[in-house]
Amino acid sequence: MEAFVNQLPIGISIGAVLLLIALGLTFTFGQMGVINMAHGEFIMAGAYTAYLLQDLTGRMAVIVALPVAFAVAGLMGLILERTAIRHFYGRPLDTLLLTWGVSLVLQQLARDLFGAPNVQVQAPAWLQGGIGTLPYNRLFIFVLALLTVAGVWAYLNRTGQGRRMQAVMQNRGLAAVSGIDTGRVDQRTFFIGSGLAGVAGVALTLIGPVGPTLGTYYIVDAFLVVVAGGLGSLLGAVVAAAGLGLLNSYAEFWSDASLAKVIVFAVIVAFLQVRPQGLFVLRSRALS
Amino acid sequence: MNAVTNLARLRGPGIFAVVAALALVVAPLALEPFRLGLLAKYLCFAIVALGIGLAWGQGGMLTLGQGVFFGLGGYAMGMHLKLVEASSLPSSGSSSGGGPALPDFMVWSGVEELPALWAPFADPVFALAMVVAGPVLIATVLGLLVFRQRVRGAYFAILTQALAAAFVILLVGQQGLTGGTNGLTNFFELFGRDLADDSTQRGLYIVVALVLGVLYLGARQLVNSRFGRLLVAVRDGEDRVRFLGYDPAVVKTIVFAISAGMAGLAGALFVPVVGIISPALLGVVPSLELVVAVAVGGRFALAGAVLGAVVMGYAKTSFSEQFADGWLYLQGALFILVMTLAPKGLVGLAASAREALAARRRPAVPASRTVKEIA
Amino acid sequence: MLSVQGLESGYGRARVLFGISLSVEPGELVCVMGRNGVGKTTLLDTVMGVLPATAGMVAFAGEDVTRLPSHRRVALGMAYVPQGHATFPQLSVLGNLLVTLEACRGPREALEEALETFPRLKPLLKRSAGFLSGGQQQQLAIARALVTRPRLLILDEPTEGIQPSIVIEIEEAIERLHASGMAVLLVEQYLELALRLADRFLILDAGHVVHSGTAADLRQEETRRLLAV
Amino acid sequence: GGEAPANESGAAAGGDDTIKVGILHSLSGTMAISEVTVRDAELLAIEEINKAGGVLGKQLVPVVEDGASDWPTFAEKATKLIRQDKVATTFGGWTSASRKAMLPVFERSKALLWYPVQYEGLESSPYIFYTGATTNQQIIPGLDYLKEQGKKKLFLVGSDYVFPRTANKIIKAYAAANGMEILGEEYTPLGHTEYGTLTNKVVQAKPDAVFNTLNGDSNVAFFKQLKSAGVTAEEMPVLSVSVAEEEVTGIGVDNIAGHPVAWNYYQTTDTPANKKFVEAFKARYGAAKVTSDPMEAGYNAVYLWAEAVKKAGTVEVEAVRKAAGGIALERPEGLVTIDGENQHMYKTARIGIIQPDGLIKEVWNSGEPIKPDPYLKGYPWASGLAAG
Amino acid sequence: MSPIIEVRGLSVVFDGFRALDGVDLTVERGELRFLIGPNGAGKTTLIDVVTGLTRPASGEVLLAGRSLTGLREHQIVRLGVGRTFQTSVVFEELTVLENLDLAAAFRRPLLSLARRRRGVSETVAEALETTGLAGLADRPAGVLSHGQRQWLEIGMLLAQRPEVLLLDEPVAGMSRAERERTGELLTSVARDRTVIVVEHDMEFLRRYASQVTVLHEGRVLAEGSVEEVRGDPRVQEVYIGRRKDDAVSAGS
Ligand SMILES: Nc1ncnc2c1ncn2[C@@H]1O[C@H](COP(=O)(O)OP(=O)(O)OP(=O)(O)O)[C@@H](O)[C@H]1O
Ligand SMILES: Nc1ncnc2c1ncn2[C@@H]1O[C@H](COP(=O)(O)OP(=O)(O)OP(=O)(O)O)[C@@H](O)[C@H]1O
Ligand SMILES: [Mg+2]
Ligand SMILES: [Mg+2]
Repeated sequence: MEAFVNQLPIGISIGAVLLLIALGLTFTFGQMGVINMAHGEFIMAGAYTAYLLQDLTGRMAVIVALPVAFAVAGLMGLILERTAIRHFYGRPLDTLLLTWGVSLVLQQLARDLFGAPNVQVQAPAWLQGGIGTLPYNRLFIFVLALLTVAGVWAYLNRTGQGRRMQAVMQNRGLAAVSGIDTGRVDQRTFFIGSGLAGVAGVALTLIGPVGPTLGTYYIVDAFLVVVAGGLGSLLGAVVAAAGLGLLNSYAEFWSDASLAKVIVFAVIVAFLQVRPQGLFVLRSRALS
Repeated sequence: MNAVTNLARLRGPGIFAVVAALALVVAPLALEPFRLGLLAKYLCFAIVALGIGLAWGQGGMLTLGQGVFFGLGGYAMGMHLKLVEASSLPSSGSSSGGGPALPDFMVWSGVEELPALWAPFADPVFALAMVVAGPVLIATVLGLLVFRQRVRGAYFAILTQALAAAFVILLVGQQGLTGGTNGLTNFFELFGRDLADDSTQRGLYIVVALVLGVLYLGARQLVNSRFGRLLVAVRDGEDRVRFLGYDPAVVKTIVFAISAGMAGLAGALFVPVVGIISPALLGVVPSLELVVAVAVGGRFALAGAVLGAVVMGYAKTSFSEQFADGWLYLQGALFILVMTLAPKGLVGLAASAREALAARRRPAVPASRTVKEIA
Repeated sequence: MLSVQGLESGYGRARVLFGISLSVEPGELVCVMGRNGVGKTTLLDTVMGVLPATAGMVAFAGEDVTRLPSHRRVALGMAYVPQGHATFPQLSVLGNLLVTLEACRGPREALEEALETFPRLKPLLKRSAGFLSGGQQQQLAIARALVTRPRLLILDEPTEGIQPSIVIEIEEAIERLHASGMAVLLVEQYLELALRLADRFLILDAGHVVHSGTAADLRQEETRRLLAV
Repeated sequence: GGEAPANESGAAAGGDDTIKVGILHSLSGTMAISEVTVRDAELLAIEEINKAGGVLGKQLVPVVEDGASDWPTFAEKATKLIRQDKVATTFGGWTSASRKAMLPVFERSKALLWYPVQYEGLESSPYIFYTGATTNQQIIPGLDYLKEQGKKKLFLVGSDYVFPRTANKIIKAYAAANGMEILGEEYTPLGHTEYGTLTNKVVQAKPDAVFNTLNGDSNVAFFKQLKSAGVTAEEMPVLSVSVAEEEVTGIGVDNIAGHPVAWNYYQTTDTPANKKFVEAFKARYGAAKVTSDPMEAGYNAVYLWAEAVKKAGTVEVEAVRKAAGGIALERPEGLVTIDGENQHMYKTARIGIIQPDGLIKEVWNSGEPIKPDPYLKGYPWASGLAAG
Repeated sequence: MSPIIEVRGLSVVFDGFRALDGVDLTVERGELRFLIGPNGAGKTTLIDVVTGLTRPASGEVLLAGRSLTGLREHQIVRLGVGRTFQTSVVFEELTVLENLDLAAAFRRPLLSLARRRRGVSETVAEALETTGLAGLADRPAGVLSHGQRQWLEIGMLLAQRPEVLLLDEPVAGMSRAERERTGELLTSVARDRTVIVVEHDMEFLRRYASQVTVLHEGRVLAEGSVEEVRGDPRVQEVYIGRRKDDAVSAGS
């Protein structure tokens, strides 16, 4: 019982991490249908942003870096969208391979710029310590994830920009003849989606390694969250992230980390038997 | 006009014959053993690529977990070779001896008795059967589960990727059973022939090339058949296909299983050629690399898949010999360029170049004369 | 209002339109007719910038718009209802209308007006457009175009799949809009409807304008024959 | 990379005035981080030897290949070095898996490999020289140290692969023989970065010390998350055997300072040879660079081979093997002697504590070089480990 | 002998909205039945249920006395029920001929599909002829115009040779001449098979329909001959409507 209670905050905080890294995908994958394998490298870019800012801001880097990393990663996403991805709309599987190529290049670039070994981002002193099995830095990530979700939700559902984004995703041609500047919307979507990856990257410096391969550790999990949650569904992503987080933590507690990963995969396959399109499906009557 | 079409029709088999002659006769004579071994390795990958071309290019199933099936085939073969080696050699140095012969890694992993899973692999027939049957079985089960529930497109891709990740973790975790990260290595003989021998290696190469050729012809036949059209239809409109009276899940599962079987076979050939099978070969990255190779070659043509695998394999070897540090840049850049500038890959590029040439030539020559010239 | 000169376009290397010229004066309703596959949709798509013109010119309100992207043309006052019930399937009916309204920064009243034209959409406002019936989607599609309060309304077979009583309503709505001074470019297969509405018409065949004239001409046997072939 | 413009055949065996040697490490992929530094050290040694007149009057020409963190590639490149480049010997490898992949290639071609990293033992190939520590020169001394410190309850944490699993078997046998208790044994997949649950398990078990065989990036996540769970080095030291100077910066000195590590060499090791080595290394590659145990072992390998060649008077493999036994050199880590029987080195074990400046300070050593014992035949409590 | 199609008490509910509400419908063999009704009345939904695309909340559909409940789409097709879609869907990368050929081939055993197609089967040739697409046989279906696609769909349906044909607004977007061709085609098909057509074109209805069922808000509002139905004031009210000037009624 005690173990059960102790694992609960850990599971939720793993969920928060998953959610944070998957949120950006709600835009790029959920809205644009782009499977961005370079998402992990945008996360990495966010982490390195925090690392570089350290020289200016010292231990406050993690806070200051949040908006900066958003801008940096967002800008990278924007460039990627303009130079390559815009030729690929409507061909999600191709974007997967294209962006994988990009991710390889970005990793090598990071290696050349910052060196292969990991670097260190110092956490603010007030994030040391914690309550019970829940360290403050995990609490911080949890709160950050909540705030980001709220922001994303409001943006998608309460603003004209969000609505235009959905319109472009659903019917590009019609959007254009409805007066929507589809190019602008694409750019914005990509900027935000990638920017969110940057934010996640900053948060990850608190708990994980900061190095050129940082992104590769999270990318598969991030996509699993989106798949389990249902494409483009924010609520789905939240529930799936929490579910996977808890599943991960309890499976690891009662077996071991290797087996936990296998169990998670098996559960997802089983789950898709019941809910093939994920938890929350956006349906329509049209035949695909 | 007739002459033109006849010639065009001849071109396919013609190219095939030339390539076959090059691969089967010229290469074994011209290449030194080390290079021939490399070529054999690329051809193994080409077999996997052929399966990917079938499943993805024709069937729209982007499978990012082909390494799993490659691995199943490879391990089946590796287990057999290991057992042969263990029983033929008096266990060297380390082991205390006595009892049934154990593969070396089991000895240092503290396994005392041959696991039940291993025992039947001592039989070469069983091992060879499992090379194909294992992957096909798993692909069929997974395919039916997943396709019947209409999981497709990106979902399927991500799922297979996760499968590859989970499979590797499982393999690594069962060290006593699988050799862990090290995998299986240190093989001495294949069906009684010394693996280190150059002539064995040359024979292996010929076998690989023949298998690839036969599978290629088979796959082509499939693609050009009604089933191939059906497959394209499933790719482009799975839901509509149901209303034509076909079950898309069955169609997809069949093709997925075929591609898995090919990967398994390739894995089995790979083991004696390269001399090792390890989880590093089966994970997310190697699986993706093969898909990339298919895309580079041209996924919509089976020949493209094969070409892509060989070209990328060769590029990897030679680039990494020249400038190791830059290989990732090169691979990434090459890939971005191909995807943006030539989404149909090298084969597509060649086709459109030919078309462009023809288009430029056409206005200059009156139609009636073209026919005569060729005839 | 709209002036098209020597317009050519097509798909890849297959040319579909061969030097089409037409004009729509302010307040005029021009009807384009022709058999299946002659290039009517291609013509409208090219006028709206969905397809690029390979030759020729499109001018709207005295401005050369040949190279403008679609959304800029909308901003100038052109609205388009594409063929075949196009909507944003996962947005609600209201969302479909709102997104267009916001994109062209129109006043809220424009939305109310559009709903007045199609009162049957009112109870459906919250439903996802993708779940609507074919006819409901088509009504939504037209309403969506009206929200922009266009100066030129371009419609591709707007009555396709719509129940007779609403066809009448649509016809009356087009008539009203026309009467209020809106220019309309209409593709329509129903001869009777075209007859009642059009000031002028043109008949396409194989990417060429083969006939054009006033509504009165349309009643002539010869033109009828052209359409029947 | 550098294939020398030498003619194809038989340059290595002499004939002209150069000798080709192979260098085979991962220059790309996940292992590049570690292996590149070893390559650098080996190249430095070659340069130094060349400057001093070479070997047998011939200059050494390195042929560098990339193993790409991929085991079959190691086998492939090893084949290339031997068959195509005809190198006299090869220095290379880091992971056990890469060594296992190369082993049959070298054994069958009767060519030489010098392997520079501490490893799990239970191996002794006649065509490999092992210049890193085997288990009785690193793990057992580590345990001796913990025992001396009065640590009785241990928790074992490792990455899921051969070295940690073998190491932990030895640790368990040692613990059983020495009245120590193992409270838990956990493995995580390579590259794992989520240590919330594991930290929780460790904290709940309340061990006296943790024996850490995690690899690479996992160490970063583990130490960060351990730190934020409030674990301090005073109350629960974590003894690592795969964390060297290179890794400390990435983990963050904050997170790891005060924890012990077990190696045979530190940048701070106080020998005249080391002063020279560190200076030369920094001069060659930059003052910010640190030196570490595997680098030093790679550096040594080149010198030890050169010495054996000098003694044999030829680069011919069997002659070199025969000549190698008993060679003893003063190296940065102290006196290193080649054990002719199992081709491992006599090495001094050293325990260090990570300092706030990121360097490691030695706090304990074995006093004299320990005889290598890859099968732990000299340890009665370990009998049955090797045999299974 | 039981009627070929029998729908009993069929209800469909979407998120609380009743798209069909207790529909009963009986169609005899050899009938050409028209299904009309306002937009959103549930006509397409009814076809969706019969063909297995939508699961009903209650009620059932019988095909020649056999319940179709729980069968998957392709199984129902194999029992002899074919349909077209309101928005035509064809396989854009396959040629017109291949589209038709696939539609015709589903009864062959799976293994025989692995052989290459040789020549053009009679069924397919006939379908090509009937739909007037013979000239486009080797073009990919993706290049077809709206109306041409509509024809291809009809052709694929014919090539399937089903017992029961369900057509959802087959003549929408067709020119007058083509409507006539379609009408005659359907009449001839209905001689030995059963055809159910959803249509809004009253002119078309008047010329080719005998039996008409009117759906309204998910229920059957009226059933009978064209004249009866057109005369029904309720039908006029909800469906046909009247012009302001009252001079001409729609579609005539
Ligand atoms: N995407 C495309 N690619 C190639 N050719 C096309 C494409 N779309 C249409 N076509 C061809 O262009 C011609 C004109 O098509 P268009 O859609 O403009 O016809 P339409 O007059 O609108 O016909 P309908 O009345 O059936 O809607 C047709 O012959 C068609 O085959
Ligand atoms: N999945 C769904 N979710 C919610 N409502 C739905 C769904 N599918 C259909 N509807 C609603 O059910 C009603 C019936 O739709 P249906 O498509 O059957 O009408 P129809 O008679 O074919 O109309 P039309 O002639 O316009 O095509 C419509 O009001 C539609 O909005
Ligand atoms: Mg059209
Ligand atoms: Mg309908």
